[in-house]
This record gives sequence, C-alpha cells and structure tokens, in this order.
Amino acid sequence: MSDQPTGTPTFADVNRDVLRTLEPPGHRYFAWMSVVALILAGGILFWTGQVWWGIGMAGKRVPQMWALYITTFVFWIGIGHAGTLISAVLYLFRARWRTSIYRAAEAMTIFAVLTAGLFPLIHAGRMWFAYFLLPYPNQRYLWPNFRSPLVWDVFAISTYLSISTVFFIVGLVPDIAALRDASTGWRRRIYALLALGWEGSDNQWRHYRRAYGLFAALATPLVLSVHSVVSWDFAMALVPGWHSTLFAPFFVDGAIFSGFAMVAVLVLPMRHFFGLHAYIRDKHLDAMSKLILVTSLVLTYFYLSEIFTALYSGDHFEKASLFWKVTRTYAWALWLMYFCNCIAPLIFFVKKARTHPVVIYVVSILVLIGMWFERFNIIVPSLAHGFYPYTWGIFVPSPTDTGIVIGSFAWFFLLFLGFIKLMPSLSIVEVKETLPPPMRDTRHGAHH
Amino acid sequence: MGAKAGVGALGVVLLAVLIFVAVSSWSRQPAVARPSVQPIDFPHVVHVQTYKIDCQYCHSDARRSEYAGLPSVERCMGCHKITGAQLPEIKKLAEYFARKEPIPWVRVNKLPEFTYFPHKAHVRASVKCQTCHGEVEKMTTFAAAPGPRLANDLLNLAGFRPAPPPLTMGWCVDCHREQNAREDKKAPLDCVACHH
Amino acid sequence: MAPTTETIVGVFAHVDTTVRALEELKAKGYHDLTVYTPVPVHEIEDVVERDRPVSRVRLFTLLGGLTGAFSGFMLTIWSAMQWNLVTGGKPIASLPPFVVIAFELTILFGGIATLIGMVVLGRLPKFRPSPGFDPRFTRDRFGVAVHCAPDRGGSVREILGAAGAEEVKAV
Amino acid sequence: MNRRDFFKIVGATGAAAATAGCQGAGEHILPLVVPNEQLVPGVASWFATVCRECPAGCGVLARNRDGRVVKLEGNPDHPVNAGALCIRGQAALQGLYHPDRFAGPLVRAGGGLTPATWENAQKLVVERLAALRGAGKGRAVALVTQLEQGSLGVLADRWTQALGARPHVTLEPFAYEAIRAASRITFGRDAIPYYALEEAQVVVSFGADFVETWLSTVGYTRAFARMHAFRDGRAGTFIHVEPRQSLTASNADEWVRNAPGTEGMVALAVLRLMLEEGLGDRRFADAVARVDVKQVAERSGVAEATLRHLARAFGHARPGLAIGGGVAVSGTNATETQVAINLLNAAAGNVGRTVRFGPDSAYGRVTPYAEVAQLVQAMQRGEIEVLLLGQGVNPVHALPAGLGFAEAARRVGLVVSLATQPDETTALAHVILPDTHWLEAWGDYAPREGVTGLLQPTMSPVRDARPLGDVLLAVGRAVLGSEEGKGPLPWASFEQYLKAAWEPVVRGQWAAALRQGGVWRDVAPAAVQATAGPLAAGAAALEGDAGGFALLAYPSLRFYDGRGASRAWLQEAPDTMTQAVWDAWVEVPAEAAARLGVATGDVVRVSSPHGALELPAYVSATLHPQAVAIPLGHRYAPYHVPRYVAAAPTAMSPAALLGPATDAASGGAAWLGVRVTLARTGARRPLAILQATHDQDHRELAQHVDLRAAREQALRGRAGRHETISMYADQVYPGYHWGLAIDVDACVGCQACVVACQAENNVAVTGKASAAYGRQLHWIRIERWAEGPAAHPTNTFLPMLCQHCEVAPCEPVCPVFAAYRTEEGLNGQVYNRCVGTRYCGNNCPYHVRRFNWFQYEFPAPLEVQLNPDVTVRQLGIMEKCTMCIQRIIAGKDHARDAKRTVRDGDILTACQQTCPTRAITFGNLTDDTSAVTGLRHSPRAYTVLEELGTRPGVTYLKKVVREHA
Repeated sequence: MSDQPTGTPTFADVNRDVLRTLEPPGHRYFAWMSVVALILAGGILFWTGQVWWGIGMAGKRVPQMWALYITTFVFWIGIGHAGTLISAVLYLFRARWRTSIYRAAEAMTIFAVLTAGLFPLIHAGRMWFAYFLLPYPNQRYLWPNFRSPLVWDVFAISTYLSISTVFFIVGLVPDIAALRDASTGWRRRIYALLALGWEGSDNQWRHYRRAYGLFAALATPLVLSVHSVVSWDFAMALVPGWHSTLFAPFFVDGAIFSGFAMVAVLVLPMRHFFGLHAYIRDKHLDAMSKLILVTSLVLTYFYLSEIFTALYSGDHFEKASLFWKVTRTYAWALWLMYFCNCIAPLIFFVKKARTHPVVIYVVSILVLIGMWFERFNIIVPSLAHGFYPYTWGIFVPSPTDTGIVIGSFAWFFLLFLGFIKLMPSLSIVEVKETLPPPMRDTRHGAHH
Repeated sequence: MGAKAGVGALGVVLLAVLIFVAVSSWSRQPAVARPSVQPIDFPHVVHVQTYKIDCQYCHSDARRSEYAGLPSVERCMGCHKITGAQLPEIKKLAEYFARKEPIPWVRVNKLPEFTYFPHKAHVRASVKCQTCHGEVEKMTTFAAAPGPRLANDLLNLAGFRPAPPPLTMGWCVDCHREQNAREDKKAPLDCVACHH
Repeated sequence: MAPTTETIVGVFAHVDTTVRALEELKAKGYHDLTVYTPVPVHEIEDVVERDRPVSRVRLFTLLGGLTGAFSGFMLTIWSAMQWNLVTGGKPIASLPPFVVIAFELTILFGGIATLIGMVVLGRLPKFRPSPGFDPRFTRDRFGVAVHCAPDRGGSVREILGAAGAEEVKAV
Repeated sequence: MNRRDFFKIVGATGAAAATAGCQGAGEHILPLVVPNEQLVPGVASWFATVCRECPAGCGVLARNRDGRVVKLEGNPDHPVNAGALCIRGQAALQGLYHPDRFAGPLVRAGGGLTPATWENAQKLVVERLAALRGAGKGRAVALVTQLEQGSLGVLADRWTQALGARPHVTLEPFAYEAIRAASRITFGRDAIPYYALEEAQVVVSFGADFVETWLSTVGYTRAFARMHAFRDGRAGTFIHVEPRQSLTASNADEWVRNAPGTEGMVALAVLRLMLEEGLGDRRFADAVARVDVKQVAERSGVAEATLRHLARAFGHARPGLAIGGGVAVSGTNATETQVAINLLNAAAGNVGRTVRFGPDSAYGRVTPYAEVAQLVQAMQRGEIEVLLLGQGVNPVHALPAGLGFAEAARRVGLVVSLATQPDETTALAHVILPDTHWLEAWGDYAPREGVTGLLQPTMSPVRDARPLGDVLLAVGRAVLGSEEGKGPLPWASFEQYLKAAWEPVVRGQWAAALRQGGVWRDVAPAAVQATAGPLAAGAAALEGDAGGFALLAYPSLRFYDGRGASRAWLQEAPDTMTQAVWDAWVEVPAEAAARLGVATGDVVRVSSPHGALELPAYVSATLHPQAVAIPLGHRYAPYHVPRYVAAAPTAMSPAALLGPATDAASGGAAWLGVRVTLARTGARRPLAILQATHDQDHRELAQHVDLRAAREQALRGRAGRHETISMYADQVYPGYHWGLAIDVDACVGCQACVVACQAENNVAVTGKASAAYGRQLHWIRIERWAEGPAAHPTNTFLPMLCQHCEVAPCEPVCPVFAAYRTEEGLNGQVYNRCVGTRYCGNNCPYHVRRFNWFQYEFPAPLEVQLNPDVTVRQLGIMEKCTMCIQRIIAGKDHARDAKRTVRDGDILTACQQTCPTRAITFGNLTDDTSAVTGLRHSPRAYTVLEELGTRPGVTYLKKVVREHA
C-alpha cells in the first residue's frame, strides 16, 4: 500500500500544511466540541453533587475505599507517559520517526496529567483541605508526611506536569514564531507574545538545542519515576495483590503501552482529517505498532510473574486473593483485561496489520479498555478480598463516579480538540529537520 | 551601560530588603482588637485595677473545669446590691436578676469545635490568664483578636514568619514548647491531647 | 551621530549557499555574524560553532539539580523533625522515602534552571525584532546578517551576492 | 430555686455550647442566674437510678454534663449488674432523646391526634371517670402498666381502690409464668427463684436464653462468666438444649439441638438416666418411672448417648444447675418442662445451693396472663369504658394476636395512653398524657427480694411530660373531688409520696440511699421441699398445619418485646448470630429453603391460622429442620432514608401469628404454639448483613485452645512463643503505654460494648442502605466466627476494634499525619487534619477504620446526647476507635489533681465499662503490675494477624474449648 506522497515536501510545504490545520474549523468540529462539552458539564454536575452531599455519592465502601477515581487517575497518568517517552526518550535515542507525532503526543501528556491531577481532588473526602498535602509554612507549623506515597505523588505529578509543560512550550516556541510570521491581526499579536521574540538566530538555536537535550535527559528518568511512584501508592501498601516489588516496572510498561494506544487513537484521525499522510507515514504507524506489541509482550510477562509470585510464595492471603480474582465476581474484568492487553496486540506480528489504520485503531481502543481494567483489577478486586474476611464486599459503581469518570474523558478530549485548532499539532521545525535541507548543489546530498 | 545595570540591580535588592523588613515588622505587631459590644457595659479595668478582684473570683470554674465559667448573676448581685446600684448599667444587671434571666454575654474567645482546651490544666500549671486573654486588666470593654487570619497565612506563604496570632495552634505550640524547654514542664505536644 | 556599524542581510534559499557565504565571510575576517535558520542545520552550525565554547546552559542544569536534591533532603528531614511524629514505627528521618522527594525536586529544579538558562543566554524574551530578522526565516529561507563598519558594506554585499544570496539588503 | 429550674438554665448553657459550631456575632454565652455548687459547667455529675428498659432493674449511673445526660453506665455498687449494662440499657438514652417523643398531651379529634393542654386533656379523663364513678360503674375503669411493683405500683393499687376500678394490671409479655407455676407445684412456693449460675460447675439450660433476655440478662451473663470463663480458673461447663442455635446456645460448650417443644421430655430422660447411673436422689425415681428414654430420643431427636452423657455431666456436678423457661421454648407444656427441670435440680441436690428461693425475682409479681386475658374479654364485651395504659406497655404489638387486644381496645370508650412516643397502641388511644422517661422520673424498683433501687430525675424533662404518679394523683383527686393533703390520695406529687413511703426505710438517710442507687441486703435462701408425682413425657401441642414448621418466636436481644425497636442504635447494632441490622427476617432451615428455592433476602410469606407475615428469609444451616424462627420485637418497616426517625410501625413480629393458646398449667401465653407454612413470594428484600462470611478461611483471627492445654500452659507457660523482630528500634515509652486485652473466652457476643462505644464517642447511625453497603460506623464490632460442621458449628465471638498497632500500616500512608503514633502508644487520629484520602482505610488489615461518607444527622433533640468531650465528625473524614482518649485524658487529669500517676482501674474504656463478662481490660503496659500487662503475657495471649508484624496494642486471649464435656 502506498499513501506515500509522490514528492518530498519542501520547507514551505511544511509551513503550509501545518498552518492549514489551524484554519477556522467547520460545523463538524463544533458539533464534536458541543458533544464533548455537554458530557463534561454532566461530569461537573456530578462532582458538584458529590462535594455537596459527600463522597458517599460515589459507590465506595468498606473495603473498597478506593475505586474508580484512583483507577482512572492511574489510567490517565499512564496515558501521559507515552508522550514524554516519544518526545524525550526517542529524542535521546535519535529515533527520527518521532518527529511527526511528538507534538500531539506531548500535548496528550499534558492534558492527560491535567486530567489525572483532578482525580486526587475528586477522590478526597474533604477536597477543600487538599492543600494540606502541600509543604508550605503555616501558622500551625504543620508539614505533610513525606513518608506517604501520596505526598510522593504530589511531588512526582507536579514535577511531571511542570517539566512536561516547559518541554512542550519550549518545543512550541520556534513553531509559534512561524505562526506569528504567517498570521495577521489579533492572532499575530498573541502569537508574537507567545513566541517570546524567537527569530531562529544562531545564538538562540545554540542554547535552545542544548537546553532541549537537557530537558530530554531530565524528562527520561522523571517519566520512569512518575509511574513508579504511582505504583508505590499500591506497592507500599499491605493489601494482598498490591504489596509487590514488581509494581514499578510493571506500571511503567503498562503506562507506555496504554500511552501509545492513546497516541494512535489521537493521531490516526488527525492524519485522516487533516490529510497529513505526507508526514505521518506507514513507517510511523509500523513503529508505533511494534512498540505496542513489545510493551504488550512485556506486560504479559509481568502478568505471569504476578501469578507465579502469588502461587510460589505460598502466602495464604496472596493466593486467596488471586484465586478470588480469577474466579469470582470480578473475574470477567480480569479475563477481559488479559484478552485486551495480551491477546489483541498479538495481531501486530502480522506486518500488514501494523500499518492498517483500522486494525491499529481497533487494537488501540481495546488496549485502552484493557489498561483501564488493569487498574480496576488491581484496585477493586484486590480490596474486595483482603486480609479480613469480615469486611469482604463487592463494589458497585454509582451514577456519580461513573459520570465523573466519563466526564474526565470529555475534559481530556475537549482540551485536545481545542489544542489542535490553536497550536500546530505537528512540529514545524522538527518535521523540517527530517526533510533534506534545501541544497542548490545536489552533490552535497542529504546526508542525514 | 554595565555600571547602570549594576546600580539598578542594587537598588532593586535594597528595595526588596526594605519591603521585607517593613512587612515582617508590621506582621509581628499584634492585631488591634475591636472591643466587643456586650449587653451590659462591663469594665474589667474597674474590677481588676480599682478593686483588685482576682480573676478566679468571678471565673471560678477555671480551676476545676474545662470552662472558665461566667459568674452567676447572683454573684454579680452579691456586690452590686449595694455597690453602684444606682448606675444605669448596674440597673440593667438588677433587672436581669429580677427576671431570673441569664445575661446574654457575647462570646469573644472561641476555639474551634475540634479543639479541646481545659482551663483547669492551665490554671494548675499556673499559667496567667493574661497569657492567652491579653491585658484584660486594662480593658474597658473586653476585646481580643484571636484565631487564624488570612493575612497571616499569606505572609507565611510568602516566606515571612510573623508571630502567630493568639489562640491559634502555632501560638499554643510555641508556648508549650517554651515551657517544656525552660521549666521542664510537661505541656503536652501530642496532637490528640487537644484534637480528639 | 552616524551609525558605527551597519547590518547587511543576505537571504538564502539553500543551505549550501548559506554555508558558502559564511565560510567566505569568516575567511575575510567578519566574525560579527547572525545566522537565521528555520531549523537548526548541521552544516551551518558546524561553521558558526567552530570557534565558540559549548552553551553554558548545562551549568544551569547542574546547579539547579544540585539545589533540588539538597533542598529535597533538607525539606523532608527538617520538616519531619518539627514534630517528631512516628508513623508506622519508622524512624523520624526515614531516608528511603525522602529520596523520592529529593529526586523529584532534583528534576524540577534542574528543569526550571535549564529553562532560565536558555532564556537568559538566548536573550529571550525579545520584544522588538532585531533589525536583521525577516519573517521568511521562520519558513524556508536562511539569513546571514553581517554587522560591520559602514565602510565595509560594499565588500560584504559582494561576498553575499557571490555566495548565492537571493536578496541582499542593508538594514 | 428548685432542682428542675436549675436544670433548665444549665440546659440552656449546654444548648449554647452545642450550637457553637457556627462562629459569628450572634453567639452568646449564658451564665447561671444562681450558682449551684453541686454542678460545675464542664464537669460531669453522676446520678444513680434504675434502668427500666426491661424488668431486670439494673442499677444505672447517668452522666450529666451541663444539665444533660450524655451517657449511661451500670452502677458498680448495684448487686444485679455490678457496673455492667446491656445493649438496651445503653440505648435508653435514645428513648430519652427520641425525636418522635410526644411533645405534650394529645387528644383525638376527628380521627387525628391534636395537641391539647394538660388541663384540657386531663379534664377529658376526669369527666369520664367521674361520670362512671357517679353511675357506680367504677369497674369499667382499668389501669394497665408495665411491671411496677415499687411505690408506683402501690400507688396505682391505691388509686384503683379509691376509684373502685378494676385491680391494677401489670403487663409484661414475657412473664416466665411457667417457672412460677412449676415452683408452686414442685416446691409449693409461688415465686421465681434466684439461680446461682456463678456457683454451678455444670449448667444445663433447656432453652433459657440468659445472654439475650431471660430474667436478668446482665446479672446472669455476669454470673455465667464467673462460672464459665477460664480466666477465673473455674471453667465450668455449659450445655444448652434448644432447637435453634441462639446466642446463648453459641456460648454453650455443647449445644444440643432438640425437636421444638421437647425440652420437658429431654429433661425427664436426663433425670431418669441420671438416677439409673446412681447419681442423685433416688426419691425421684418414681416420678420418671414411666419415661421411656428410647422414645424420648426418637421424638426429641437427641441421641440416647447424648442424653446419657448429659445425665452423667449433670449428675457429677457439685453443684450443677438446670434452668429453663426461655420464651422461645414456652409452649403448652412449659410448666411440665419446668417441673421436670425442678426435679432435676432437686434430685441433684441443687435446691438451696444454686436454686435459691428468697431472693425471688420481680417477674414473679407480674399480673398473670390469665387475668390479662380476662381484661381483654371484658373489653370485648364492652364492659370497660376507660382504659389507662402506662408507658412501656404496647399490647397491640407485643401480645399474641390471638388474644385479640386490638379488636377489644376498639370497643373501649376512652383509651388513655401514657406512652412517651407513638406506637401501635397509641394509634388506638383517644387521649395521650405523655409520661416522663425513667431518666427524668422519681421512683423505686426491686428487681429481686432484698434489692431495691431508687430512681431519681437525672435531668429536667426533655419534653412536656408528667410522671404517671403525678397524673394519677391529680386525676384521682379531681375525680374524688378531694383536695391536696386530704382523702385517700393526699400527696402533692409522686415525689412526695415516694419520699414519704421511703422515710421508714431510710430514716433520714435519703440522700445516701439516692447516691448509692438504692438499698440492698442479703436474703438467705429459704428452705423448700420438693414433691413430685409421676410425670409423663409430652411435647408441646402446636396448632396449625401438621406438615408445617414449628414457629420459634424468640425474644430479641436488641428490642426485648419491641420496646427497643425505635432506638436507632439498637437497629444498627447487628444481631450477633446473623449479623443483620435494621430489618426483621424469618430464619428458614437450609433444607426447607432449598426445597422452596429461597435464598437469604427472598421474601417469604409465613402463614399461621392466626395471621400471615411477609419477611425476608435468612437461610440457616443450624436451625432444626422442622422449625422456623422469627425474632420478636421488630416493629418498623425497613428504614431506607430516615436514619433515626422511625417510620410507621408495621407488623413484623411473630406475635401477629400466634393464637390464644396458653400453657395449661400456668395460664401463661404459649409463645411456642403454632405451626406455620412458608411460601415464596418472588419479591426480594436484601438483608443488611454486616459480616461477609463466618468462615475464617484459615486466617486464625479467632483462636482457641484446648481446656487441658490451657490448664497446662497456665501452670508451665507456653513454649515456642517468639517475639517479632523489626529492622527499626522499638518505640520507647517514657510515660504510659496504653493497651487493651480482650478475653475471647469471656465474650458472649451481647453487643453491649458496640452501643456503649456509640454513645460515648458520638458515633453516628447510617441506616439500612448504608449499613448493607459496608458503610456503618461502629468503632467496635462483634464478629462471629464459625468452625466445624455447618449444621453444628462452634462459634467464637471476636470483638474487633482499632488494634493500635506499634507498626501501624495506616500511619505512614497518611499524607498529612492525621494518623500517627502518640507518645502513649495509641494510634491517634486527628480529625481536623484528615483530608479523606481513605488510604489508611485500605491499608488497615483489620478494616476497622470508618469513613464519614455523608454528613450524618442527629435529629433534634438527639444532638443533646452528644458527648461534649468528643469531636463530632464532619463528612469526608476517617474515624476509628481512640481507646476512649477523652477518658484517658480525664483519668490523667484526676491523677494529676491527686499528685500521682494513673493507677490500674482509674481509666475504663466505654466498652470495658459496660461489658457484663469483663472481657475487656484496659491499662498501662509499662506498668508490670497492671492487669493488662499480666494478660498480655498470658499463655493464651495472641494478636490477630500476627504474621503481618503490625504489633497490635490490643492483645487477645484465646477461647478455651472443652474436650467433649
């Protein structure tokens, strides 16, 4: 198959094609926006009700003091990881195929973290006191407990959000300068402000390139730490099914896995609607599919290790928890997760499937479902069958928590839809970098 | 041009220091308390300064109860049947007594519900009333400005370290720590001693 | 007062011509150059960076990171000792968990310092465009601005033109 | 100023303090007008009185803070309960502050009840009575009260005589008349004796459910613990015969399941076998000569070997004790059964030793059921024109439907109710003159000979109520046209009457008697002779479909005869055996359930010849296959939204199914009298069952040790105990280290601690839906763990509360130090710091942390009961057992006043204080001489989930199980 454009685009083509995505949107765009905004409004309404009447509006109980909110929190944090991975890790590895998707992926990261960041607030019984978790001097002389994984979360996630945002904005600056120079009127004035007076001079590029590399170098350990810290929310606890040293790498891998699926879910329609086939090519799809496949295999390995550990340890509580999860009330969720995360991606062993947009799309959706359920399976069934048989119990979602979780998806997509119309969702500069630089004397050739 | 920038920078630094000093010294001033409006204009100053009445003569529960207690109307009348009986404010008192009605004093000092403060233990440790309630003996009408204030928190946030306002947790803790360090007392610092 | 320097800008469509102009200018002793490119290009960087030290941004990063690590441990240990509250039977200064905080602050401070470094060293933000800048430079054109004594203008124009500039202008 | 005015004013101070939540200019503090040296605001005062929630008459101390009673505790000086209180006694406060309490007199007008003044309401009654008296129809007036054998009873008798009314009727649905009748038959004495359980080596109970309701729950449970708990070194044996595994049966070393109604023949067979074995007095051989043991074994379903073993165990005991007469097993042959039991005791030589006449129970003075039936018949005939019903009397609900009380009451011209809150009977009343709650009233009550408790007002009345005695005096005088100080009813008030009546007894020592809570003296056992003719072994006769199930209508531990059903605390405290809250159920044997295709929660229609009930099923593996069981006393439709305020009463009690049958010999009601049929309705009404499973899944939460091993270990210590090791340094306790020890062997599962804790610590009630969904808030819970065959399990009761772990998993996960370890070894929970992440709740392996899912309400005036020393928690925060930190602080404060350190016994936690069996011990673990330290090092000591290394501050002592006794 060939969606390869006949001619390689020139620098000017890149500007034109990318700027075209920012043209005033049509009715369809606004229709989508309205739908998303409506769902979000519903979510906000449910949240208001929950704040008013209490967290009991959500389906939580003893023993599931945590349920859908933390599930979705971990899910969104995980989604964010692929963005940083693409923009930082692949940058360090000089994987040039990243360039056409990294901007969208990075935006996805920020929006995912922004979405995830809401959940600890939504989850807290007294969200109006959530600021107690921040270390700031106060007249009570009180400080947070730095031994608590939740405080680690606060630090990890706020650092992650800050660094990702800085990284994202820094990457945007030259592109906004290009926007500035291509636009007129009020847009121009806004872009001029955001571009910080970027001109592309050699001195600017010099520090920019160095700084960019350093950001990538900082973001790489950060991204690994963030999901490790999130995993320690569970691993540091005593609950059977949580208390495991396996969790950090397991979570990081799962995060990348789900993140790539989300990238595919976002990028494939963008490519379709904006006609970006020249930039997001089959080789990009192929690379993404391969990454999904690899992370899926690694994840399968972790699943097996988890089961093996529970069985081999001989620990009564772990075994009981495992057998319960596999066979009882929530078994369907577990088996669904195994199917989505371990079986479905295996189709990418077929070369054709790796570049087939529909196949990728379907598998990615399955992976997202599977990964949401992975977190669900870690949280809800593990808590359902803990140490103390007296309190074993079944969690039933309520309209409130379901509504808020759905609303969080709307919030994410609302941000993303807004982004693609306001900012270049393809990096103008980096796409140009991958093109052969214009040469009058073709003997020099494109040697990179 | 370099020199100019240097002078400018120095100026900015000096200004910052000046502002810091000004704000922090202001923030360490005790807040000015507004006198309360009471059903009977009761002057502590007269009772304490002029007649040298001990605090616990009227607030007699302080040594044995969580509450300091207010004097019963009968106790007030014990003196005021004769003393100053013709004064308009005392007449109000006599009316209350005649009606067998308690005087609706307006509360000035108030701790949050989740804070347990026993007067008894503090009296036993010979803490002076004025330590917490201010110079009551000089007050014509009782006034206090206790409790956390937003300005205080904001200053803390900005890195200043103003003295905590009275009857806030930091202020209690300061005193407890001081006592423990200085006099080998056992002022509790356990959270649940006050919050349970 | 007459201007002491003059800026002459050459607009190029190609990398190789830009490089040629730069080599020529350097050879002729023009070192006060500003090169505008839509993307960073190796060939051009090679010429421009040849006689310059590596960007000092990394120093900012290092200092920021160290500050972060230090303040992370300071904050956690110091604040834990404010009340000496025991949780879960663990020591007051429980270092292993505090490493997490220190690590996150290392990254955070390092990142912010890097940003500051980039902004400061790259002389950003800039509220007025520099005279040599042309909007085409953010699209597909390369620019070489030469800052020289007014009397050398002619020679510079010549070099730029010879190297293959689409347009040469004085600003 | 009199006492009542004083309370009013202090009450106002209290109200101001209670509403001080909203800060602002409008907040006032009110001083007393006149000081009272007896009461200091902020310092609790204690008033001794007598609990009137049931006829057991336990002594109570009411804790009055700022003019309002906030907590009840048992009176430690009282001979009946010695400081302990049962679940119903603890919950009496909710009767006092019940939101539904009548606010004043009501008069029926146009179908509804409308408020009236006392004068008008009383006038209605007076006019009617005067008219009847004028017409010479005094006999058309009837006065019915609960058991009032003290001064009030005497006054009531006097009143009825003065007015020429029918004799005063005391109505107690559970009157144990069979025991009384059998005493008459066997010993020639019309009384219910005192059973000295504490002195027996072997107790054999034929359906006597003393842990739940039998005679004097607290007293006998306490005695049982002394006889049975290994702790005291006695370790007697307890065998219980009953068709259902009741809570009492669960506490037996051996539970023998017999066919319903066969207790009498089992007792006779045991007696026969005992005599055959040469144990016991041969004089009684004639009485059992006709008893065929084989036939008994066949009909009762109790194997002959078991009968023989019972006979041996009982015969060898020095002394033993046989008891019987529980309501659930009182059928038409109840007296015969009790006679057989009397003979067992007589033959074994227990009479005068463990069966003591002399200190006879007040139950023996209840008006016989036959007389109640006569009254109802008179009502039916229209002979009664005025019927006065005292508080605590709810015959429409509590008496068997077959008696036809409701129908009869409709034929009475004027029904006057003196109830404190609405019930089924007040729905029929024409005039309501609300009585004061017993915590607001003067009075006296003698639960048994030699023990007379005094009641005094512990606070001013919460509502506009007048004591029954005052109303009788006022109405009586008005009817007679006499004046105060003259005539047969001269006293101004009941208080005056009471004091006058007591003057000869106390001789000026009134205040001392009040302070003590009454007067008591030892009563020597009276000598009695047992006589017996030949006895035949018969089973109870049951009315209804021969193929149906015998209906076991058993009295409820929580509600007694229904008096407790309006208390939300009792509704939310689980029934220990089923762990169900809020709703009623019908216990269906597993075989029958399988046959009908019903599961727990399916609504079943239970029909008898006298009525039908629709109730959710609770499938029981232990119940006798020919029986179904329904608890008596449930009254309200399943509460869904209202958390405290009661919904309208609906028929949920098996009394609605019972006929007019009586026990022929005593005339008492036959509670075991009908057979019922079951039918599936197809509807579902899931029960709110708090415990997910009774199977420990090998987790060794409730542990036990063999009696022989326990004895050996007690002598030689236990080998192989290891200390848990840690990477960290042990915590050092410079001052106190508080700890708790819970003797699982002593716990009988009575739930009193659950409600005591709730009252002490302002623990909110959540309602059925929340409780069913794991959102109840109890800080302590009593778990039932079953082991052994499903049909015949051994149950262990495990009180579970915060374990105050030294290495607490909940603490390090809290991001804000809301959970932390205090300097005194407690696991502190700082409510105002809590953000509500609920991480601690997940991480607690015991799941004892409770979360405020909503803002729980305390509808007025229930908020007056809140303990001012304990924070009322807001929505969104975590709470849990604090080991009664407020009591610890108070205890330290008192010790410091006395310039000493806290001594063992200075501080009692609320759960410990109320425990009838003293299963809970609190104390200082750094003190080597404290009781709790001793228990911590007992060979029976263990901690729950020890392998997790949490190092709990709560130590458990293993249950001691008897080798087949």
